[in-house]
Amino acid sequence: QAQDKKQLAFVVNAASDFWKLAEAGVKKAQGELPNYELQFKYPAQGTAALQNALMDDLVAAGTDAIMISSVDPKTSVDAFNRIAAQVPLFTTDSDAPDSNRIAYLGSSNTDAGVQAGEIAVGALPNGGKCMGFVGFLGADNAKERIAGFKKAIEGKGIELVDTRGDDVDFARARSNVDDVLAANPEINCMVGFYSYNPPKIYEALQAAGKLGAITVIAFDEDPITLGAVKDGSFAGTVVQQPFEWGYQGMKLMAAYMEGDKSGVPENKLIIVPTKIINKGNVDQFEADLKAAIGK
Amino acid sequence: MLAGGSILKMADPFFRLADISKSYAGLQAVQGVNFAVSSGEVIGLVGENGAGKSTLMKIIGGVIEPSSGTLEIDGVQRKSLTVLESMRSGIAFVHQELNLFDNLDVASNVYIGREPLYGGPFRLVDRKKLNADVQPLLDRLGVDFTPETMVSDMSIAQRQLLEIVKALSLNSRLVIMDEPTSSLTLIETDRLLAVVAGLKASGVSVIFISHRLNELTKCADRVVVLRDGCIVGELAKGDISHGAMIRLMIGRDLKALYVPPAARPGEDVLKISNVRTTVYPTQTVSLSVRQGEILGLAGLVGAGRTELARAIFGIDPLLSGSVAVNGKAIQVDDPRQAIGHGIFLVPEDRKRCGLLLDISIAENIALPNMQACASGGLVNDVIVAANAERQRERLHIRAPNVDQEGSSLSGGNQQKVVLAKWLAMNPRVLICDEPTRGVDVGAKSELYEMLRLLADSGVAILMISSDMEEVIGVSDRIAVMHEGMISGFLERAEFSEHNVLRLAVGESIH
Amino acid sequence: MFKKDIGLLILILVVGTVVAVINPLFLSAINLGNTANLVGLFGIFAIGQAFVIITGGIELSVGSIIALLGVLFVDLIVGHEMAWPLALVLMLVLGVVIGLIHGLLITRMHMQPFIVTLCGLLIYRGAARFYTQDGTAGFGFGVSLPQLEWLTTGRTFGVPHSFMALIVIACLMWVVLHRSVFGRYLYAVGKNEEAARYSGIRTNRVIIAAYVISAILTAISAIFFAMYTRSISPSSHGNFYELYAIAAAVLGGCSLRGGEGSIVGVVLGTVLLQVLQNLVNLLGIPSSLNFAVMGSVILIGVLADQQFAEYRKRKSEAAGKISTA
Amino acid sequence: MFKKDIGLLILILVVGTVVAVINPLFLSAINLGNTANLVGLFGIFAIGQAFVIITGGIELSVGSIIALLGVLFVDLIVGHEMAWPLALVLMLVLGVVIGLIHGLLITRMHMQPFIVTLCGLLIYRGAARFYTQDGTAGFGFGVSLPQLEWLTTGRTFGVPHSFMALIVIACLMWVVLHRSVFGRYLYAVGKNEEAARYSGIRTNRVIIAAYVISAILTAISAIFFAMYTRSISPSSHGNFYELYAIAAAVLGGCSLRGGEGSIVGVVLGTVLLQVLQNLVNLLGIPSSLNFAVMGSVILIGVLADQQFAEYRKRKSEAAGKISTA
Ligand SMILES: Nc1ncnc2c1ncn2[C@@H]1O[C@H](COP(=O)(O)OP(=O)(O)OP(=O)(O)O)[C@@H](O)[C@H]1O
Ligand SMILES: Nc1ncnc2c1ncn2[C@@H]1O[C@H](COP(=O)(O)OP(=O)(O)OP(=O)(O)O)[C@@H](O)[C@H]1O
Ligand SMILES: [Mg+2]
Ligand SMILES: [Mg+2]
Repeated sequence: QAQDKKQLAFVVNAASDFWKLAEAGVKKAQGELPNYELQFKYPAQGTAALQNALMDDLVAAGTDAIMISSVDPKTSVDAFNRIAAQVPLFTTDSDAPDSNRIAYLGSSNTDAGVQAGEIAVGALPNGGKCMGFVGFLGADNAKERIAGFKKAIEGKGIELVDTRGDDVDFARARSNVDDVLAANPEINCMVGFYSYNPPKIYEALQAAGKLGAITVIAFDEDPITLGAVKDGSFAGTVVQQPFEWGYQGMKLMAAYMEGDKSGVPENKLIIVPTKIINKGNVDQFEADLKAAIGK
Repeated sequence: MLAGGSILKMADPFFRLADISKSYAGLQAVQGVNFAVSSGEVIGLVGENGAGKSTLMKIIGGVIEPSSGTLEIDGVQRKSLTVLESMRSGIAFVHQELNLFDNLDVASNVYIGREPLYGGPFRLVDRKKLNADVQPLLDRLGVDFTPETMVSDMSIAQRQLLEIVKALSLNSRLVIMDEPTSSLTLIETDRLLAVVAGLKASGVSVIFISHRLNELTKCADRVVVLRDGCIVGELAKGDISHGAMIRLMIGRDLKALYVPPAARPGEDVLKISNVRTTVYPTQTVSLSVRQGEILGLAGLVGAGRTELARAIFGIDPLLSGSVAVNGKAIQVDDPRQAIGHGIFLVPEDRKRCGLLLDISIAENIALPNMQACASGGLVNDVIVAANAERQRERLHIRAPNVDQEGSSLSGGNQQKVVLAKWLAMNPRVLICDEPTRGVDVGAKSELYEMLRLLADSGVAILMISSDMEEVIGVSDRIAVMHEGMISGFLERAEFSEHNVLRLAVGESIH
Repeated sequence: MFKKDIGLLILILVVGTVVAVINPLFLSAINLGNTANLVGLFGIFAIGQAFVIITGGIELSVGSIIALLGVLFVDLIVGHEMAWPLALVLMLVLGVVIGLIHGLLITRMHMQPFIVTLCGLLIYRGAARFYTQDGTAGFGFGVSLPQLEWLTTGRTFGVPHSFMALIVIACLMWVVLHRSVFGRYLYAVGKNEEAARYSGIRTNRVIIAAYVISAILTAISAIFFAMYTRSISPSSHGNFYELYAIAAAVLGGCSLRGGEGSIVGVVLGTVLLQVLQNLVNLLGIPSSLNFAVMGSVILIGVLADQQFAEYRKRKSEAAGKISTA
Repeated sequence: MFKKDIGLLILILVVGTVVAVINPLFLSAINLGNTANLVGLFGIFAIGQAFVIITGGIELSVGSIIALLGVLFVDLIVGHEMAWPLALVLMLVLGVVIGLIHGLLITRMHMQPFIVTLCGLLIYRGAARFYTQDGTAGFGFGVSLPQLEWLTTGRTFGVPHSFMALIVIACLMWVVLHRSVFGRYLYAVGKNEEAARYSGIRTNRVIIAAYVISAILTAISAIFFAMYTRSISPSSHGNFYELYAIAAAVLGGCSLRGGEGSIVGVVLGTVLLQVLQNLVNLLGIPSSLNFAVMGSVILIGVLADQQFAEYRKRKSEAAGKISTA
């Protein structure tokens, strides 16, 4: 009987808490779309090959439309086109503008990077030296965020000295921060580009007794990050709205399946803006978040 | 009769060793050996365990390099040989320790390194020709396996025969046989001796190493005796006798090889009733061994003796039947339990089961009894070494010290180490499977003495042996097995080669 | 050997049937084609791994070689505009060189295979990441190499060419392993290197040859993978593939102690792993359970095979018992 | 054994000196403390791995066990508000159970260790991911367990407690392996299981015990890791740690064929791996080269050690010859 309903799939790039919010959005959409079966798919590992194989399997299993957060959109164009030839394909989180995808729904990583840079400029009026921390140095979202950040701090006396990668190994993420604290005493600012980086920075600083002594700029809304913003240990964080991606994305796909193509704008980009969260608006944000997940 | 090689008027030697020596760290295994081989002669090579026989042969076979000296083949002098050069010069080698690939079949093992090929660039093996080439060799030795038999399914005796087949297949000028008969029974041995005679007749030379001296009296044209790495003498055909060989080997006469029992045997200690094992699931075996008695267990290769011993010791499962010690039925699912009841086994394949080749003699001896060398679960190495030292002296194990690794010992000395680990623990029942396989006469007499002393002190001994002389000489009573069942018991008065053989092939003696 | 292969085949058929009953799409041409393609990609280097394992060695650098050669291949064609046949030959030559280095370090320098290839795993991965500065190497949009694409990712009568390549390679390697002199030597060396030397086999050459064969097959795989993914993120491309390869070989009857294994077994091992991967996606099992399902099926399958073999043995023994009575 | 350890120590000292000369901060108390902490975390389960390797086995599920137990531990404390000592004991019990299962499957069911623990790797990882629905398990902001934190991530006189734990465990395990009856049995079983059995050693029990010890030590590690990262993403936590453990053991002189290895060696192997990891960050080497540096140093180090050992041997043989003449 499962086959009677139309099946929509949301495929993400890796398993992380960040996507829990999108999943919550998809759940909410499911409540409003009784004629659809919505799936939320994590790949076994975050590689393009596995993602593409997963999409092939989904299509083979009868999925009717897919929304994907690609690990590597730029060079997965052919794979996307192969899928897009069979079912409507949407991208989220990171875009592949050259492919035959119907539309992109998500935030702009470059804009998010710029917003992070603005936090730094505000918090470091006398300039400073920053160290970045990220999962995959080569990934597009990392590169765009870093580029945006650099653009915003240019000429403001602030420098991004280096960025350290950890391959999403939390122990390495932590020891990278420890090592920088030991080896680079000149650093007075740290940027955590992936959602789990800021909590690791927080814990390392806490262990070293340097909370507050170093300016930290964060991305995303890990509970520890929000807590640190609240108590002033972090200068601020740039958040995306994955809940909206999941919710709006599913509604968009369902509408599209029913022939309503008005949701897709001319430029095929649906940007859900990112927000700066600082001490001033963190409580409000947290309350909204809780309401959205329904906890 | 000492030295001076020109006793025999033979064809000119084609192979000669000049002043060959080999030393291992701190040990002179072979020392200044001069040795020549002419075509068509059978040379017996004897010496105590560790005298250097295998080492010398390995030098000829190209397995090890001599420390000094030269080898001369057909007038060409060399410092050393490689295995391939040795083979190409027409030398075939039956190694003392088996060197077979048990993941391959018989035919592949025989022709490994020289497979017959289909023409063409791919070097594909011509399996039909391979099997066809091997079959006549198997027939010649009258063995009970086929070219397709997997080596992993073969018993140790069968494997030894396979090694011989391998050497025969080389069509060489010189065949070296390093203790080829150590696990063969009389029938296979006779067949082998016939093959040796055939080789000799066709102009092939044979170097034959054995600790069963009467084989040499039967087949050798001359006997070369090694002691401590040196040639200490040579016996011409007419002079070859037990006494002469022993005198040269150990430098003195041996008192009687076999020691008579001091007391009459007592009650049954080990009693097995209606036991069935996995190799012969259709046959049952019942026998008992009395206190102070040595019960010899004879039979042909594959008669099921090893299997029986393994089952009693808890290695293999008993399909049915019972084992009792001192009248009490016991459960043996594991060697540990057997040991707990005082049943010890000296296994047939010492290299695989008897000892750990790369740990020290001392630890090997201590292994089954480690608790006794420990306090509070911690091992006291001083006690381990002291116990081992005591056993080394008692059994005259030839090793500089007990820290030596098992692999550096000669075969006979390894056997003594296996025995030593049980003697350190006071056995009630001792099962010895081919206890003197590869052991020299001197050591043999010591081992026999040891077994007799043990028996006299009340131990019940079950001695499995394929050496006819030994079975008749040592046993108080003989049981003979044939295809998985006991075909008869012999009391001392009935002991004779003839009787044992009749029972072994399944005939009755009456 | 043969019996083991049968057991594996039965396991694959059982799993396949169960999946097909639950979701008939499993047997659709498109799904079978996709699975066959992946079997081809993974099978080629798994066969290489088997050669090494039969000698008693291990090759841990498979995944890293696939990443490094993939990156180089793509970059030579896209960045340096090299003709693809030349780039392909160059990759195979590089494969030979890598295999030679591993073989020589292991035989001449007497290093443990585990250490040598673990260092390979680290070094090649590092080299690949450094070469692209941790970026992604890929054929951009619109880059088209029709012949190469047809050759590697094309299909004929619906059969992916990668799968055909596997079949051809498997047949070739079957002859080499099971029918040629070299194959014999391989088994002999794996079982007992010393005895092999006593038999006049040049064991070092045999071992080196095994590593070279493995590296060449891995290089071929690397090109197929590069063309399949079309983009290579050097930090993750090919991660864990050595485990896949070893698992396929061991499932297929290779023993890590050397001297055992068959080509048919390795191919079946690869098929099983891919079918398991496929069924998770096809049955809509939460992808978090992906690994757990795979592990459980392998465990139960091997266990059942083992128990069945023992049951057969006991039964034949019991038959012996009855004939006594 | 002893000589091997010395070689490794020299390698560590050489690498350490070079790094310290280039960047003196290497020897700063804070950096040494950080490195010691990581040595502690990784060393504990590496010792467990060594026990298994000495019996001739292998334990591939280390990383997954660390992920699964970590997730459970955090969730029991945070989600189910269990007292941490109880949760800790529960994890150790779970470790024992896992080790028992592995040991029993290997000895009673006669399965290959590689297969059993590979399935473990897959199943435990899957279980961890399923348990959290692929989410992250973590101590939220402000959650504080002062005693547990002091115990696991605290420092005394600048020495991290994880390192102290390693020292205590290493001493204990040194006695077990090198001085106890059980240790002798372990080596005997690893060298020749059959001969050990003929000597009355209950080989099955010894092997099971090795897997249980390994799993308990891994469970202890898992708790230290959970407290160190404070949040666990079950899909990536502990990935590749089995390779680390095996590499540390093999570097430290264990042979994968069994029967060889020492505790001191394994600890030194862990130290080397962590120093290599540390030097990349400290010397500002691009992190993409991380792996390559690690691989190269290990390769060169082992090679040098080997060549030096052979040189010594040749020299002593030459001396022997002269004394003969
Ligand atoms: N690899 C080795 N390292 C050290 N010593 C060795 C080695 N191989 C043999 N030896 C020693 O060399 C001597 C000669 O050994 P060899 O094996 O030649 O004796 P053998 O005469 O064949 O004895 P057996 O009759 O027991 O077979 C022995 O003392 C032995 O311990
Ligand atoms: N036909 C056969 N097929 C396979 N293996 C056999 C066969 N016959 C005998 N064996 C082997 O021989 C053993 C049974 O004979 P066993 O070794 O117990 O006899 P034995 O009297 O001790 O003779 P041996 O002198 O060979 O030790 C089995 O363990 C088995 O490995
Ligand atoms: Mg000898
Ligand atoms: Mg026997």
